[in-house]
Amino acid sequence: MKTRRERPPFYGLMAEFDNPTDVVTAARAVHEAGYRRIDAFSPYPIEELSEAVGMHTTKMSLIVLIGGLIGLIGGYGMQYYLSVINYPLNVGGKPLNSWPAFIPITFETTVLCAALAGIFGMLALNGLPEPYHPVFNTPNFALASRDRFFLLIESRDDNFDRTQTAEFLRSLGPREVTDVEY
Amino acid sequence: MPQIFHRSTNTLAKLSIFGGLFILAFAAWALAEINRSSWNTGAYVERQQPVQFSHKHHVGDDGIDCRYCHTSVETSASAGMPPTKTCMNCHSQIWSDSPYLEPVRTSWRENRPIEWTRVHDLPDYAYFNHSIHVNKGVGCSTCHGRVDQMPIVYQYASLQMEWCLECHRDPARYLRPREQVFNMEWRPENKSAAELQEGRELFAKYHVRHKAILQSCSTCHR
Amino acid sequence: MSTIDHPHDDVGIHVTPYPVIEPGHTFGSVTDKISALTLQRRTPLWWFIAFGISFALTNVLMFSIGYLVLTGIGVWGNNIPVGWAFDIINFVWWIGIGHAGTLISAILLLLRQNWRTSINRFAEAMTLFAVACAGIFPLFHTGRPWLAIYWLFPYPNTMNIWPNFRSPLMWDVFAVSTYATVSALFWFVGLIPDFATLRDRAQSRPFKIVYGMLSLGWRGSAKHWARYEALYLLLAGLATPLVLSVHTIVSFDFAVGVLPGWHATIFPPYFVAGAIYAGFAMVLTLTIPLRKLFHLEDFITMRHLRNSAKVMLATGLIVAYGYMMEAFTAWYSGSEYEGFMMKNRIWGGPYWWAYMLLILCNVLIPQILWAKRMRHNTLVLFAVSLVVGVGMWLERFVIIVTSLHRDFLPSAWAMYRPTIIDFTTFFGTIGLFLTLLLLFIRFLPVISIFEMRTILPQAEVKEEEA
Amino acid sequence: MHIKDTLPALYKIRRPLKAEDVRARLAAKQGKEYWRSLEELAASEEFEEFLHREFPRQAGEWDDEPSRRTFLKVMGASLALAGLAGCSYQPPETIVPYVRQPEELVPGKPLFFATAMPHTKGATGLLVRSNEGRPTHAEGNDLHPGSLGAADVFSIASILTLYDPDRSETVQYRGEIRPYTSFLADVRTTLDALKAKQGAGLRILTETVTSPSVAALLKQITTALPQARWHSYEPAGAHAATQGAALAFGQPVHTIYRFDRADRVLSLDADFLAAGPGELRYARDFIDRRRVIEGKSEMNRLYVVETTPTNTGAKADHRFAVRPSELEQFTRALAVAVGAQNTPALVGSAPHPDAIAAIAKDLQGARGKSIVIPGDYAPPTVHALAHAMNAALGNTGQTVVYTDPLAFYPNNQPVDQIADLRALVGDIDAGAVEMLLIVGGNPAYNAPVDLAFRDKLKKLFDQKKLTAHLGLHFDETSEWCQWHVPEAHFLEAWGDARAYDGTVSIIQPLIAPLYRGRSALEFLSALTDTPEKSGYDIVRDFWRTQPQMSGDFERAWRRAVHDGLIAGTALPEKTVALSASASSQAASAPAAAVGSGQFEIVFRPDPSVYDGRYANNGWLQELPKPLTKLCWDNAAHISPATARKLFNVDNQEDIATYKGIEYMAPVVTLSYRGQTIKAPVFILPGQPDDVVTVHLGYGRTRVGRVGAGTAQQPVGFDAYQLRFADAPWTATGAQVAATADSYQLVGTQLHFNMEGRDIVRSETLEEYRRGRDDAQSEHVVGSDARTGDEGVGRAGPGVGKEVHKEPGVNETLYYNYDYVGYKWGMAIDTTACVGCNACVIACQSENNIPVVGKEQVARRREMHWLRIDAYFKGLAENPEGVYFMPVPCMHCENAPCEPVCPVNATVHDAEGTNNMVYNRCVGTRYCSNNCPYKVRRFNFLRYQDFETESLKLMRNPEVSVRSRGVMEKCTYCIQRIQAAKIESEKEAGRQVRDGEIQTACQSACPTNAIVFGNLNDRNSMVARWQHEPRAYGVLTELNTRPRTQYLSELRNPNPEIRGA
Repeated sequence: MKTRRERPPFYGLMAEFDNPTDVVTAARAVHEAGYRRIDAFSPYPIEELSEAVGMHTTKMSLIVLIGGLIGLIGGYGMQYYLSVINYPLNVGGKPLNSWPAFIPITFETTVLCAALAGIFGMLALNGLPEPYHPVFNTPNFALASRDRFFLLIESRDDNFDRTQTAEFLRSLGPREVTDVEY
Repeated sequence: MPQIFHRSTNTLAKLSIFGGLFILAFAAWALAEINRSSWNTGAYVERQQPVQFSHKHHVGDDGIDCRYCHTSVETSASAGMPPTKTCMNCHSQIWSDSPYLEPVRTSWRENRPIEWTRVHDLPDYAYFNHSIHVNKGVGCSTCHGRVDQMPIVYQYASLQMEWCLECHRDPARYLRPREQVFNMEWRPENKSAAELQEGRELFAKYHVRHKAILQSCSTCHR
Repeated sequence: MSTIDHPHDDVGIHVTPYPVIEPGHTFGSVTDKISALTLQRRTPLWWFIAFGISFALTNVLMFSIGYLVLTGIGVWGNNIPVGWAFDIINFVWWIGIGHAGTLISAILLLLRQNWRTSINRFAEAMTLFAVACAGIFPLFHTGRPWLAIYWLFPYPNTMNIWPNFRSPLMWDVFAVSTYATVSALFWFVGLIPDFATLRDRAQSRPFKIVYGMLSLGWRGSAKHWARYEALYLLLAGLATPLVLSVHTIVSFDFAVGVLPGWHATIFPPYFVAGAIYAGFAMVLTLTIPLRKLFHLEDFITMRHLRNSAKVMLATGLIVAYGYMMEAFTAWYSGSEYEGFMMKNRIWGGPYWWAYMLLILCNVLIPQILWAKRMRHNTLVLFAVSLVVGVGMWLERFVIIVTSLHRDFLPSAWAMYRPTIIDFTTFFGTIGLFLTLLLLFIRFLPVISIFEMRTILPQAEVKEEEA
Repeated sequence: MHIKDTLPALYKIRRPLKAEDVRARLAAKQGKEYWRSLEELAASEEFEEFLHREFPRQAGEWDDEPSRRTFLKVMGASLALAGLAGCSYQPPETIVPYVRQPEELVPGKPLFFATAMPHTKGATGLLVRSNEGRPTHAEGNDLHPGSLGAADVFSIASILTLYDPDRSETVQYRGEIRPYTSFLADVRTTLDALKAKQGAGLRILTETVTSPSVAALLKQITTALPQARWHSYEPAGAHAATQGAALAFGQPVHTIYRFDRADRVLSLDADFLAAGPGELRYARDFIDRRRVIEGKSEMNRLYVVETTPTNTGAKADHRFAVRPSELEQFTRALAVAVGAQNTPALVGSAPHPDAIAAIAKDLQGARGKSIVIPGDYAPPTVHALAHAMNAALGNTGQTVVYTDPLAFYPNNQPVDQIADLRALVGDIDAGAVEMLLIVGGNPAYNAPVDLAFRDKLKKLFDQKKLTAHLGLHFDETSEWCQWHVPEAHFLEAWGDARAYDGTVSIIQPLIAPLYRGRSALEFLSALTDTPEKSGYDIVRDFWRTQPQMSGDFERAWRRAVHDGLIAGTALPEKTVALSASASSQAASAPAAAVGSGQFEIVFRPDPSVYDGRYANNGWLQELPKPLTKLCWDNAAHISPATARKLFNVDNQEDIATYKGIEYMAPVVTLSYRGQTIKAPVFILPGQPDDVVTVHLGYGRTRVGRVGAGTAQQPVGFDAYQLRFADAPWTATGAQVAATADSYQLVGTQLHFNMEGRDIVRSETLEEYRRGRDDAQSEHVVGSDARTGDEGVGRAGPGVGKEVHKEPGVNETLYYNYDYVGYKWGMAIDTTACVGCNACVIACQSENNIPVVGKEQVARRREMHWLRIDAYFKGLAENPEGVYFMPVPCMHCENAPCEPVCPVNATVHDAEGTNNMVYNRCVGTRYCSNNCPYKVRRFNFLRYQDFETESLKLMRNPEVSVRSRGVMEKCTYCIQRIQAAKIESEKEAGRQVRDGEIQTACQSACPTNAIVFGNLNDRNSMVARWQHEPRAYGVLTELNTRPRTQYLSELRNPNPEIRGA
């Protein structure tokens, strides 16, 4: 998180909307207006919204793939090493490297590692857990998990100007626009 | 809407995840170490005996051969513990009135055995046979350490299965000529290429069985 | 995203009279109604009664296990040749039940069956608790659980000995533990936004803090949602083959053996189908009373019940096919042992009654679900789901006990009789299951709130001219 | 289920002997012979005193071998105790070396000592293994004529009796504990009084005496006191044989049969293969002549006429079931047919007339090479006729040899023991008995019921007459004797005994008496002037005077003790002539007619507990009886037809009820001459109709925790209650009535039908000769004789379904392991197996196998590593077989049990044996489920007794003692394999020689039915056997590749007899 760097007086401007359509239109407008340090908040996932705030790819698939590969190689490798190299035992006349019998466990380790990679990847990319966040200072923000939709422009945005930006936001027809304190 | 948490909790929250992982890893490592520590294996722990018998003195200084007391080491599974009579062979003449030896004399007089504390105690399901090891060129000191330097005998090796396997999987590293088996000074392990070469020759010469047999379960467990 | 009365996003073919959610709900009403279930101050009386009973049963389980561990497997009825009995029967039964949850939350998600949203959270919880109950048996059916509990894992030990990765039991260890882990995480990930909702609704500070921690500071950011949705879909994609693999591997416990009645290639598909069968039966067994008690008829509509019924009907037929194929291959193989096994199982042997009951419960009775009237009668559905639950337990009894008790050498044949402890252990796990379930419905949202929001009409972003 | 139901181990159900008890006894100077460990023992000065008393001369000096050895046994005892498997934490141990170590004893190396198990029908020579001074295992003595290296169940199980914690430990006077000296004092005073009357009123009651020194001692006593009388009574004695001999020859003779010379054998109700005398030797000789192997294609032929199924009947080529009342008639008809000397013409008709002619013809075809052998329990006339037939067939002197009587009698005049006992009873009534010493035996329990011996004892007891009983246990007889003196086990005391052929063995002890035991010799010497003379001295002094040991006595003695027998003591042959009166006398005894609705009861000693003397031996109690596989109980055996009649049902299965898994047998009442007992019914095919067989030896009320039943949990029923002095073996005209009750019988096999499966293969000699290859050899398929439903029957060529083929070695995607060096394997010849169970007990003794108790057997949790399967064949009414099949672990090369174990607890070793690593096992039981042979055994509860000290001494230190929760199974006696390998390795790594390793079962087997060895050695016996045309593997179609193979069963029926 941003420390030491002497921070602007307040975090940003938050516009509050009460239906998904408005917030998406607003977000698109803000983005077209050249704002980049923006974010929107909604009670449920809205594909259009994330695109509107300029998010087009998530790296999740890649992360999960890598995790899966690690599990795959690790799983089979472990079984091979332990039953062929480390302590070879004649088990019921089966070959030391009974590869067909090693498949189930390999599969399980693959899935396990993939899933773990995915979940921790998601948390990492989202910067979670993050119990404290400035946006929570927004007065009505509790409704972001109910039926309100919020659009945020951070004060650190290059084009940010307290008054003009606020004006611009109001022009998008929100219920209200509020300052988000640090 | 007021904040529920303070800023600092962000760092804490993130740390706690890694911390958790770290603690788990540490616990695993610690367990493994404890398992192998002498606290668990009993290695390097000197055991008090009813008679303060010093191997250092008898073997190191007097140079008495192991087999003088441990008579059956070449013929039987058990190396054999000397009967009181063995002690009395000498100590009826020398040190015949030393207070240290009173328990021995009592034993002899009252026909009551001396109760020694067991130092090397294998699990009952592991069947170790001294004679075969000695006959195949495994030296006393390989497993028992420099007994000739121990005033009070302690367990030299961990006696854990992985320790047994270390040799059973590659005996050549530890074999020595039969005539050197009871030689305490002999090198504990064949390290240099030449030594290993000798080990391999002895391996063949003494018809030591191959790895597959030596690490078969039935070799040690009945 | 989809809306109501769209004919083709339903497993049924014809236009459906029932919506996924009763009309008239708003984001707010959905949110408030569901979160109220957990946040409301006073707990209903029936909850205390139910909890009391199931908790008592849980203690019976604890006693039984304690006694078992102190005395030995001999307190059960197992013997030679019947080395496995109630222990593994219960294990397979519970694992099977677990499957429905993952199926609903993962597979139906991939199939874009949005009617699942109101029952998936609940079904996933059921999965977790069922797996927890199942997990008890592989451990405590061993003669020396105090060693099995760690010897079954490949860790560098002082004996330098490793597990045998060729053993189906070893596969079980990995499959079940993976399954438990992934389901748990899947479930938790699904809960994060709802925790946030509760955090923002909770009145008392302790609740705020607890839910706040659990929500990991979720704030509904659009970027987060994007990654979240991506992950959720990926997890569903992983969970789907996983859930299939788990019961496949469970069936390997038998299919890999040489025993007539076990050594059958049909087992994996037939076990998976059976698992889903039993799972949906359990879902119905639990949801039908639940929606009544919590007045959730709006969210868990007849459509859900009816669809579950249809799934049961389908899987039930697959299972019936499995029974047929078992008998057929036994005859077709020409192996005298297989042939005898089947004869002994169906009418020759002392356990014929088990097989007959099994056919009655799993094949005959469920056929009444063909009738629409029956599918729409919650009482009938409830009854049938119970019957199927019993039937699926009997299926495992038949497979395990009747195959074992008379195998190759007649000299070794014997009978099996369960003991009291066998029963207390079994019913004890049911107690444990219900206990966990009751705690869940009291303290966590039984329905995924944020997903409910998505299926509301107003959730759609109305696009003006492109 | 109640907690109690889950506590099985017999010694554990009841109070285990606690350490403090022992200390208490030590303090009370009572338990000086019972010590927990060497320390405690050596510490007690009682021991020193006891030592000097037991070995007055030897205690100090060391020149005399045996006594010193005995001494060392004591000192060495308990040095090393077998341990627990899988127990993780070990308490700190101490090492207790000897004070003076014997030179021949090497710690960790077992020693073997020759001794002999005395038995009234002839002693069995034994080699007993001693680990650090603890006798742990008994095997046969190759040099001994009555053993030839084999042993019977009783001798092997005697090890357990030795350590039986229930053995009586103290001398008792009317129930209170007294020192032995006061007993001696009491005897002394009474004796002095009697001396005046030349000992009139002194009575000694013994069992049949086969010990020369005991006989000599008794003679010495009776000569010193002419009026004293020595009676002998043996419940299962060979009375009929003695009388029969008298009938035939007018003089007492003992008959010895030479089966090694016989081609045709006719058994008249004789179970000579499994029940003495000389059964070990007879079985060996008989089977050797029957074994078709390595080109040899000659077989002897066995006809068995019997009144109840026996092992011998099971091996018969032709078996004829007759009622006891018909036996004599049958014999008589046969005697006429073979033209036995002056046999009167047949009165009435005989059963199986057509067979008789054929048998006679067959026997005559083998003059001098046939044997007609009458059973000990057949009536005297049958014996007489048999003698006559043997004479007529020219067998006398060839295959049948006569000698003087084996047993000793007062002034060498064989007496009818029952009459003898009756005389004693009469004298007691007449008040002529002042003092009665009962040396061993248990007459109060096993005397004929009409003699009411127990009441007579009570009478003496109330009259405060001096009565004393010497016994291993405080039993029914001890209860009503003034004095009870604990008897020393034969492994604890010196003695001697005769084998079936008269050869005498010196019985040498391997351990000092664990309890204050006295041998019969020491007990009897109380009546001499040297009351405390040690048995050792008595035996030596006796033999010093004997011709066989003249010359250098010490050398002869050492030799005798070392070899386990005294050379040249076999009874000399003796020629006897049939007395003319013989058969006419026989004729005067007409066959008793049996009224309709009446039954005949056949009494037999039990195959497991004999006449009841082994009732407290857990191994024997749990030993499945050869034909019925029942254990822990005896039962009334009846034929299926009789069962149907008795309970009037159409299918005899209906009479049995199942309570859960328990087979609840219906109970009937047996009434005879006003005596009535209740007995559970067991339906035994081959049993003649209207004949009920009951076995003696059960229903003990006072013996120990194992053998003595309670009202709630009886251990069998007491058949002696129906046994009358004049009808010891068959009661004709008995009543049998069904009752509503049922009783739980437990067995280790409930299904005797092979279901048409290819399990035990059998073929006739003809078929074999025709060179039918095994693939087509007909399987023994048949009906479950107990259910009576008919099976596939004999599948002729073409008729039978095709035999499953074993897949070829290379029909696999995987590679095969090649076993360089050793490749252990076993071969079992089913033709040779007589089902005597010796292997089962030997395995139990060698491998520390626990006893689980009746309720656990009912749950099918018996622990025997080796079982003998029994299958009937043919129709229920007249079945063939049973066919015996010993089933150890098959040690499959592709063992199905191994891949399924999650923790690698059962894997192959490099020599191809299937190892079971107890300490790794977590007990999933998956391996057992996946074992097609079901040879694995699981410790469902803690069956091993870790508390009872004496049982710890018994265990084999070379085998891990398994605790609760682990799987176990046959290991091919891996401990013996390893021991032999280590010895050979030390000799410049030479190979183990063939026959150097003998598994416990193999060495116990009287007929050499089991061979074990290295399959890689083409010349090894096992390799040769496995290449026999008769060799086959069981269930090989599963591609298990069993290392244990079987040789099919061959029968040699007489083509002239139908149904062959």
